[in-house]
Amino acid sequence: MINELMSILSHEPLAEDTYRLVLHGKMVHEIKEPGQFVHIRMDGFYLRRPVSISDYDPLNETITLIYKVMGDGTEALTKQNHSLEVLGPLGQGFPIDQIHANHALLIGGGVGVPPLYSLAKQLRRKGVSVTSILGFRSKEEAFLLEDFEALGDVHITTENGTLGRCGRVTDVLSEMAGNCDMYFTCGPTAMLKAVANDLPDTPGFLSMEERMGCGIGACFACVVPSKDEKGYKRICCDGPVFRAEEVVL
Amino acid sequence: MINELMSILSHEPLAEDTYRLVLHGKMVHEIKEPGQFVHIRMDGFYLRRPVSISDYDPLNETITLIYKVMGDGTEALTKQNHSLEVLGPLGQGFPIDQIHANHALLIGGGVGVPPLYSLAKQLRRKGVSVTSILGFRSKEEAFLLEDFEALGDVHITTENGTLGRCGRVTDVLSEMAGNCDMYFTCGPTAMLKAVANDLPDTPGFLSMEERMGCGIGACFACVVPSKDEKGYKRICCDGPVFRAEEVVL
Amino acid sequence: MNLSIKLPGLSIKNPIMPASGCFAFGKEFSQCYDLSELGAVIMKAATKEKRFGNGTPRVAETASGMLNAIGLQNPGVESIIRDEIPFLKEKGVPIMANVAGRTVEEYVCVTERISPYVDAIELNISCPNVKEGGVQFGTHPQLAGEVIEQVVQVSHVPVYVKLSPNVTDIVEMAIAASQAGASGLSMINTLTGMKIDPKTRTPVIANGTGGLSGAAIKPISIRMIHQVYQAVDLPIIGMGGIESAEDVLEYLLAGASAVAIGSANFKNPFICKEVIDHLPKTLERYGFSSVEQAIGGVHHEKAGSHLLRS
Amino acid sequence: MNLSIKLPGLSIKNPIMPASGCFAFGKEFSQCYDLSELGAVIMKAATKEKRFGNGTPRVAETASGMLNAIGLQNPGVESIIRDEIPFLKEKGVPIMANVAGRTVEEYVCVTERISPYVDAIELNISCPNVKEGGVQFGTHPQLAGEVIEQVVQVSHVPVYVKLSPNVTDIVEMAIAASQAGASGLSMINTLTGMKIDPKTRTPVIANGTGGLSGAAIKPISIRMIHQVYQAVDLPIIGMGGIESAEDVLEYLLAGASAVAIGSANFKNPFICKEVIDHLPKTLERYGFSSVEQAIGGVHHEKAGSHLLRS
Ligand SMILES: Cc1cc2nc3c(=O)[nH]c(=O)nc-3n(C[C@H](O)[C@H](O)[C@H](O)COP(=O)(O)OP(=O)(O)OC[C@H]3O[C@@H](n4cnc5c(N)ncnc54)[C@H](O)[C@@H]3O)c2cc1C
Ligand SMILES: Cc1cc2nc3c(=O)[nH]c(=O)nc-3n(C[C@H](O)[C@H](O)[C@H](O)COP(=O)(O)OP(=O)(O)OC[C@H]3O[C@@H](n4cnc5c(N)ncnc54)[C@H](O)[C@@H]3O)c2cc1C
Ligand SMILES: Cc1cc2nc3c(=O)[nH]c(=O)nc-3n(C[C@H](O)[C@H](O)[C@H](O)COP(=O)(O)O)c2cc1C
Ligand SMILES: Cc1cc2nc3c(=O)[nH]c(=O)nc-3n(C[C@H](O)[C@H](O)[C@H](O)COP(=O)(O)O)c2cc1C
Ligand code: FES
Ligand code: FES
Repeated sequence: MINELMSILSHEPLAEDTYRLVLHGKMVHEIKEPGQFVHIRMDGFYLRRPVSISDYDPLNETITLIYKVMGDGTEALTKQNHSLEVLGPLGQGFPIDQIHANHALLIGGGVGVPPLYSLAKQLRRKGVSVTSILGFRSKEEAFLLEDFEALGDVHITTENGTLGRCGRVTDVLSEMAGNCDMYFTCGPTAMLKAVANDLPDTPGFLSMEERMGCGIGACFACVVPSKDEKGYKRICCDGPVFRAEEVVL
Repeated sequence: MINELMSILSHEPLAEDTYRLVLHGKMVHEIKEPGQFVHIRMDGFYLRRPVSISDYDPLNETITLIYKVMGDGTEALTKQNHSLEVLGPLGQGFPIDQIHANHALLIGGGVGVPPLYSLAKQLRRKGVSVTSILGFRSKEEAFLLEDFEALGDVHITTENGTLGRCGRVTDVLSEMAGNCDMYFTCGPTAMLKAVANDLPDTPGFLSMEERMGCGIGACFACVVPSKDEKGYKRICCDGPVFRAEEVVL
Repeated sequence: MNLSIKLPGLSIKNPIMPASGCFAFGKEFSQCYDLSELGAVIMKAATKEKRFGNGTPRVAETASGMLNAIGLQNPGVESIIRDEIPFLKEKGVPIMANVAGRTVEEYVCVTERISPYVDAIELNISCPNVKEGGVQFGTHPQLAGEVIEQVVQVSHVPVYVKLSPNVTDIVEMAIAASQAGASGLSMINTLTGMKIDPKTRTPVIANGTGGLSGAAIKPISIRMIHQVYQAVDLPIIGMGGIESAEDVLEYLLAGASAVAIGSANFKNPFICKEVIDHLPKTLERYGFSSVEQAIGGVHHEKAGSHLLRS
Repeated sequence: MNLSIKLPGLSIKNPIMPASGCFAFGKEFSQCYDLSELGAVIMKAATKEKRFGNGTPRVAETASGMLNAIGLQNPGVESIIRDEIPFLKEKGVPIMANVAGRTVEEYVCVTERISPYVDAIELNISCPNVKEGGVQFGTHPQLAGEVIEQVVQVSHVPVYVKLSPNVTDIVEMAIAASQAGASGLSMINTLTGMKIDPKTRTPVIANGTGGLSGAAIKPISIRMIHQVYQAVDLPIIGMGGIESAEDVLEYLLAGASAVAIGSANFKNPFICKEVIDHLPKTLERYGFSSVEQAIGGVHHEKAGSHLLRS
């Protein structure tokens, strides 16, 4: 974990209210696995903003983030073009080295899609087949479709039906579930819960979100109840990725 | 009085910790007289910063400010290069139209010098002779010397003796006083007081400083006791320029 | 969008007013916009005699806020009636008079004199910046009750009591005000604070302490209004750090029926008008069709619909 | 530059400590720097049994500050003694244990258990985020006195009482602590606040209210320390919004003998070390040759040397 002033290599709109941000710096060398995140500090905001690492490239020393404007902080982020103070990499991602699967199902909702991208690439590199279900509110807000298509089958849902199936990711889940022997999902907690309920017998990993203070495990802002004796997990450092059976949603 | 997003035409160091800032905008057309000031807003600072108008040019629509870094706000100001939110012009300056004098003595201390510059130019334009006493802490902090020299005699004092007379403006005041029939002074309150005491029989104008809230007369933050029945003046709107006999220093 | 609201003494076309002490008597801001755009104007505190106030510096900057210790400088109630109120009357804007004093008698006397000329009284028992009078009334429920009762008796118009946040139990103060006959509450005045200049090793403010205002205090004010709304059946004028129409909505939801904007006028002298202009769109964006509808909204909302969880 | 300071139970090489609840038990921050650089570590609150704390969200952002309602989540005193303290001991940094409870008995029991393993106790009678216990002790001088007295009796080490700023009269609370046998004071805990999300029409924090911390509250803390320093002869650990060595100096001048840095650790996990590194130069720049010399400086300074006026 380091706190680095990273330079901004590119920063461009990717979809409605959604931006892709490419950062350059040494931090990339500390990334252990896909699904980790960074904590971004900006002038005028008291708390940092957690954003998942969507992709990273140690050779070129770049980290790619994809984020959506949700409030004042992400709005202000869109105006940054020079450099950014970034703390990271943080948390436990998808344990790619320990994963043994033949066919992985990836389920992403909205800004839950980004961390799955680097996961998808690494799964493919391990020889795992990848099917993705990506849910968005509308066609305008959809992104990374071609990137995921290059890695396997992709099923799109939109809430307003402007692209793919009209509805939510869970509406197509049952049709896909049979083919896969492991799933990976990231999105709003309600979606994670629905996915986990729909796939009770498939081993799966969830990437969770919660409002954070420190981002490093010291303030207990980001806890989620867990099934172990301790009774809780900190999303920022024990997660954000958990095995589905570890946490109580 | 308008609140204008003024563009920054130039912004450069002028002396140690001292900067010249040239702003472009419509505000210049509302300036009535030299010695008025503007109130600058910057992100991250709750209060605006008052800065005197040092020079202005209606033809080119520019306003020139000269300021010294005194704390966090002026420090942050040095980093602005694009535009600035400026409220102004504010206050009552030197009543140039009503001034009838032959030989004016201008006494400026540190960042009290800037507002005297535009005054000096306008006095000369009216045919008034100008002698200036400019006091600085050191040679490195001195500025506008040649500009004032182009308009009349200039006497410099520095506290450490690195330029001109070693000492304070009041140390040369007595020698000059005889020649002038009106004086104009701007600087720390202690200096204004000393000057006014040394020139009891000469009509004079003082430009004052005080910490400000609103800058427009509504909060009563910037009062100075006065000799009239009301008992006080607001520096931001009744001043910053006062006749020496109006206020109690 | 219906922005109007009916409060005791005040039928106002929108819920936005400048806060006392941050707007003097309106003349300066009338250079910025037409004062009749405002819901009402709350004037600078009036005392019986004119007061010069504290020494300078009287203001200091803090993180997202400021300290002030003006010390109730004002020209005295007679001068306000004679020289200031006519200007505001002419503008056609409802007027609230902020009344201060050192003694119960002074509060009573000022109210007696000024109330015939205004639409409502804001009883300032909460100014932290004067040595005597003012804040002790605002921190003891019994003392508060006494002065309020007497003021209410002589006032020709409804009396709003301006509460101090510098108390252990704001609800107790609100109940005291209610029982003493107040028609409404104004919440909150400033929190007592201090800033020290390491260069001079003295407090920046000549008075030593000053009142903290601005965005920094908004969470405290929202919490207090939320508490008081549940406990007392009086309309609340909310204030503390309001800088946007979103902030106004937050106050309405917490339980305020109208709001006042104070220090933000110094940042941006056009703020009151800008907030009024933005208010209809902001209410609409969050699903409200009037100001009325938003008042106390958080108390009526059922839990469980939290965005983060949905 | 001599940064060291001697306080009851704590002989510390510099006056900087992380504040309770913002540093857990140090493990996370030991990835950032060597904990032995710190003056001391104040641990997260300990209760008798393990506590899960409040629902989430537990934090919200405010202007120059934040709200939190963690709810004293902690693994319980036995686990802290067994699993956490040894790590800090190994680092060689003085330890202060923050003790919380629902009842006098719980405070006493936790203190009895934990005090043999630490250098000082910080008695937390000021947590605004738990429904029972905690804050009522911190707002009533008599209740405070009772719990302090009993805790002091069983403690093996000096007891610092952490005061709540949510009171009318902080001096009264400080005096109560002093009379009950406290060896020092910790000032201040958070101010109770609330933030409402207009999208959901509910408080952002699941608990409703939360404690306000950060730069926003610094002027209030400085004021309270300034008041208490004059009234009570106990060393004060100052906290609230410290983000720089200048801020530390402001606290020392107001009357603190040492300081704690809380929320700023979240902005910048290296903050404690950075402030320690900057402190000598900062003291020097303002003419001090030791930490000791700056303590209470504003009380010793004669007025009249104000920068603006010179
Ligand atoms: C581990 C993790 C990874 C994330 N990855 C991404 C990503 O890759 N792309 C993306 O667009 N978003 C991601 N988010 C969500 C992102 O952090 C929020 O959208 C963002 O913080 C909102 O900030 P704001 O200032 O715009 O909103 P505001 O509502 O103004 O923020 C106010 C406060 O609430 C917090 N907050 C608000 N919404 C969330 C949220 N959903 N989760 C956590 N904190 C929140 C903010 O951080 C801030 O402290 C992630 C969140 C977490 C916890
Ligand atoms: C009418 C007027 C005209 C001025 N003209 C000039 C000028 O032409 N050039 C120049 O360099 N300076 C000028 N000043 C002084 C200038 O306003 C201060 O140096 C500046 O505000 C300091 O801000 P800061 O953030 O660097 O200091 P900080 O100490 O961080 O400021 C904290 C607060 O104190 C206020 N403050 C601090 N010092 C002063 C001061 N001397 N006067 C008023 N407020 C102060 C700031 O505005 C701010 O609100 C003028 C002041 C006034 C009142
Ligand atoms: C400079 C200044 C002067 C004030 N004078 C008064 C006053 O005379 N009477 C009063 O009741 N409140 C006074 N207040 C308090 C404000 O009316 C308001 O309650 C407080 O500032 C909180 O609102 P804000 O955060 O929007 O400023 C004053 C505030 C400031 C900043
Ligand atoms: C997330 C968080 C958790 C806290 N937990 C505790 C605690 O367990 N015990 C305690 O006495 N104070 C606790 N506090 C209060 C801090 O120790 C400190 O008094 C307060 O935050 C003011 O300092 P700051 O502005 O530097 O954060 C907590 C504060 C925060 C922000
Ligand atoms: S955000 Fe602090 S523990 Fe997770
Ligand atoms: S600064 Fe407000 S009256 Fe002068």
